[in-house]
Amino acid sequence: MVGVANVSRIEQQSTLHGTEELVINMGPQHPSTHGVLRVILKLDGETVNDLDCDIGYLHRGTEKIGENINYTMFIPYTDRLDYIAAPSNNLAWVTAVEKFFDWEIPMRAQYIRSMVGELSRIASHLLWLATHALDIGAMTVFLWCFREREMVLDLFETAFGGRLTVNAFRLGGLHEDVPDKFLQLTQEFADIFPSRVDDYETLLTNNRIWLQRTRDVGIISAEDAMDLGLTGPIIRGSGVKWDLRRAKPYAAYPYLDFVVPIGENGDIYDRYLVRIEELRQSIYIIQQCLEQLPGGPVSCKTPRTIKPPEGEIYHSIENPKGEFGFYIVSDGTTTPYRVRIRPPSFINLGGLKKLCVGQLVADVVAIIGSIDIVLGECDR
Amino acid sequence: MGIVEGKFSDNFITSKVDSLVAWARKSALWPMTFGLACCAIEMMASGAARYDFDRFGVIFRATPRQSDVIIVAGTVTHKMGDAIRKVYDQMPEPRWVIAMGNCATCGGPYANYAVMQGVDEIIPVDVYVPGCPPRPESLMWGVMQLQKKIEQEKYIRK
Amino acid sequence: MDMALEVAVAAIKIFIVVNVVQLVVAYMIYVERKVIAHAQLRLGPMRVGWHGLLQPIADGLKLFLKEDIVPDKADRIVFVLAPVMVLVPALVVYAVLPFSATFYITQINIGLFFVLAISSLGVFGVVMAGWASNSKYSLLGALRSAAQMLSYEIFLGFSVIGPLMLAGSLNLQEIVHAQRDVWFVFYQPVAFIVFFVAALAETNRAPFDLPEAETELVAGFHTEYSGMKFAFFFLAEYASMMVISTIGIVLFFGGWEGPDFIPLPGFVWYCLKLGAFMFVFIWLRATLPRYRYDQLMRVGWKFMFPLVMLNIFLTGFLKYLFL
Amino acid sequence: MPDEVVENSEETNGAPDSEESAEEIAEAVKTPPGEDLKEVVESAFPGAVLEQSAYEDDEDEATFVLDVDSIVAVCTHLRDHGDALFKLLTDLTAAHYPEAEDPFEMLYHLYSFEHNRRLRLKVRIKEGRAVPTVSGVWTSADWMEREVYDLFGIEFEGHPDLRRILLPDNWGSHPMRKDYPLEGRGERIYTKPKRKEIGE
Repeated sequence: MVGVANVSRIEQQSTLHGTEELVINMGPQHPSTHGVLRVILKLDGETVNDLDCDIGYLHRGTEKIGENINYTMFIPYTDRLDYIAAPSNNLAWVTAVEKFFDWEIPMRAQYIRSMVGELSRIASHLLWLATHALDIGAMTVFLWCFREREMVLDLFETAFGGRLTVNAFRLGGLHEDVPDKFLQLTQEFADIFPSRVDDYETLLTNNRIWLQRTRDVGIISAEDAMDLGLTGPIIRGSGVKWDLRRAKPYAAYPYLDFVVPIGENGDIYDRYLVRIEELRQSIYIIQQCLEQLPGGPVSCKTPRTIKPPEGEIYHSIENPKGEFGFYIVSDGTTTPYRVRIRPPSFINLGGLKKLCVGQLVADVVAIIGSIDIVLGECDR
Repeated sequence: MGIVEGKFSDNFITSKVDSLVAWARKSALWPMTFGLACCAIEMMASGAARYDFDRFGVIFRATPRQSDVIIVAGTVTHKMGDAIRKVYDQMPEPRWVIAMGNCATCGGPYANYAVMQGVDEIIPVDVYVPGCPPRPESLMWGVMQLQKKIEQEKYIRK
Repeated sequence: MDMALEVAVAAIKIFIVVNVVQLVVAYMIYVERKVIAHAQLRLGPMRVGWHGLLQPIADGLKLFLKEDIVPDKADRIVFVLAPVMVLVPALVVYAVLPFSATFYITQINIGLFFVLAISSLGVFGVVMAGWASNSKYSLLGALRSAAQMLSYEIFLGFSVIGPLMLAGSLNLQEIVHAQRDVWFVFYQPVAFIVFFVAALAETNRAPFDLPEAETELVAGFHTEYSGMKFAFFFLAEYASMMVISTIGIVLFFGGWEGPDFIPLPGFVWYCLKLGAFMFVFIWLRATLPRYRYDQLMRVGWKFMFPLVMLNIFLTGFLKYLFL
Repeated sequence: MPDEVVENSEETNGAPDSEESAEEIAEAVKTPPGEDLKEVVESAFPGAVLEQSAYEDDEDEATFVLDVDSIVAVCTHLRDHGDALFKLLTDLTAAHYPEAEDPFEMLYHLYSFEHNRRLRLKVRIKEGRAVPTVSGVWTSADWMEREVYDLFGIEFEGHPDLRRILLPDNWGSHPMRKDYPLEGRGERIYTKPKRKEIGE
């Protein structure tokens, strides 16, 4: 066998004989680790005393691939990083590469990019809600969320032809204009979706069991969140009003109105509320995009070969999971010299230990769910 | 099953018994939830409301001991290979494997140092489902292909 | 001669009941899949037989034909014994359950006591399974299960005391007769609530399905079980669900007796009530999230226990005053 | 058709300051980006910033090259100083330039919530040289340094738990180095790839 599981820190310190602690291994095949995460827990009864993550089971060498193919060819690979919100990743890559050039991206393309970005945020948050609720045992929410997620995937299919990995954007704009039917269906979706969010909230927000399972569990303060590098809904759940769509606006976000929701306590429940509110805000943004959508071309004139000048840039966007960025070093050829993906899941997962120690086993599952990781982008 | 397996000649009764066994096995295919990457999301979608795998009697089980088929959904890295083999070994006979998606079939777009070029390097695969990722319909097609395959297998006949 | 005849009749009844129960339990699983599917906007089994009606048979046959694995490190004897230990008590209890005025296997004076005593034996099987599997998930599942079943056994036991005091008998048939006019659920609503919650916990159903919390403990105490042994656990779970439901019906909803103005046989009434009960079980599973272990215990000991004690005290007091 | 930035009643942390006067913008163009931050660093550690650059004078791409020994002190200073407050270590990574004198480049991307700006720190090191860990400054550096160790083979002094994170323990080599091939395992002798450029 070529690969072996890494020896975890907990297993290394195997002074377990004679103690009453139990080492339990969750994953890499485990229903609630959201993929192939392996978590090693040291338990005292049902309380977690120590925790170690073993990741890399999905390390696919995406960065290395990026350094061997050209800028356009890399777009489909970004789809497969955070595969739950693929268009968002495309957006991060194309905006990052476009930073090398002074192209003027047409407004229509920018609006469609924002709109599709928000749709992918909805898709991602829906999958998060589905699996998070399933982890805590609410089975029906899972299927309800998937119903709406299918609607979003249908929209992607109408516009770009793919369901999950859509390869939505191109350097300089879009591949081609979206069909009218896409706009029409998006309008229908935007009309229907808020009531569906109400449905989820009926099942969960005031559910006593849900409250007991999520309130005051997995608390993280704002200072700690910054120290641990947590981004996205987690840091907002801890009360830091920081959203890259506002702080460093990209695409059409400078022209769009939305509220950045924040939490107070930084527990699982606050992160839940933040994400639910983000669902509503996304719909609000989409509606604005549909109203304001200008006409015109969807792509600027780009050279046949994308050859950025020498230099290095870092650009990041607000992915559903957090700050998702690319650090690109160009050596003036068609192939990037260095591609670094700034993975929100990877860094957010680094905070898992801080969140989990002292909690119960059942909470670990809930906390992993509330961090909202996706292993494709965590391991890259 | 072991005592009677492959012991009888081909006749009316044994073929009927075989078809009954095949019917039971193909009607209750319980896959193990073994999501690795992107394809896992489509696998979940297959179990969800629109595609509803439960119609075929397919319900996802969490433990390998109680499952009949392992759907390898996603990229198999060298690091993961060991775990997959272990899980496969834990499954009771008869067991089947569906390689879902290009990565599990042949490595897909990831031709590099970390990725195993197809899950058939470590476990025998019955059905390959192409796509990156395959749509839930494709996965359903894969399951139905597997059902056809099970129908043709012989159990108590030689 | 009479003795032999009696034994023969009893044997036939046992045969019928055990087989029918197995079949009904198998179809209970089918119904559950269907109901949950419809709650989740799906169809559920459709392809195996008309609307998937043959699904339980296919499932059962497949499990029967599956390789039976005993893990290498497992304690072999205990491992094999555990599923039997779970299923047998669940079925033995049917000996005293009244299905109608005339159809029951036997009628003993300590019927309810017998039910409670035998059904609590099931927890031994669970603990054995968890221990013998030699797997940490199984062990944790079994520990949770044992703790949960034992503590909720107590509330279950206390909650039936209220109706017992009203009926004045442990004989299940007599309890049914005592409710000819008014169901005890109207006299004893608090006892019924406690009974119902305890019943959910006792049978490891949502929102108390911690022992087999799939997302935390893979499949709980039966993680390592495959094939027929796993089917035993599955059958036992649903069989004990039916037992608990029957007890609930007998104690609080007048058993097989229906209102006089609707002339239906007692057995039909029993089935209707059982169906309603089971539907609520399934409905809850489709709706509620899961409790955490410590919360479950807290709910039990800090809330249910005082409540049920208060109920017993009040019942006794009122009965002393008015009857 | 939107012509203007929508003004929100909501005060957002770190929103682009639209009231920045024209003079300030003109001033910013004159001085290279990150000049004020350089002053912040130099005030405590004179001569610490060896080089200063920025891609196309973009404020967010301000880059300082530091000496390897001063990195922890400078990072702590940048985190705590009132004009910097780089409380978020956005990213920590490395790059490999096999032909350069100092083949490895450590990269620290910092972000300040208060001032809504980014800063990139660079440290150039030789093969085999260990870098002091910044995991004491930002806890988030823990995993990212493990990743750099895993993929580049750069060691970190004082790191609490330096193990491979993505690849198996027995992997043996470091795949993100330029002399490591895309397929196969193990470093090879590095030759600059001769690519036929598309369109040439």
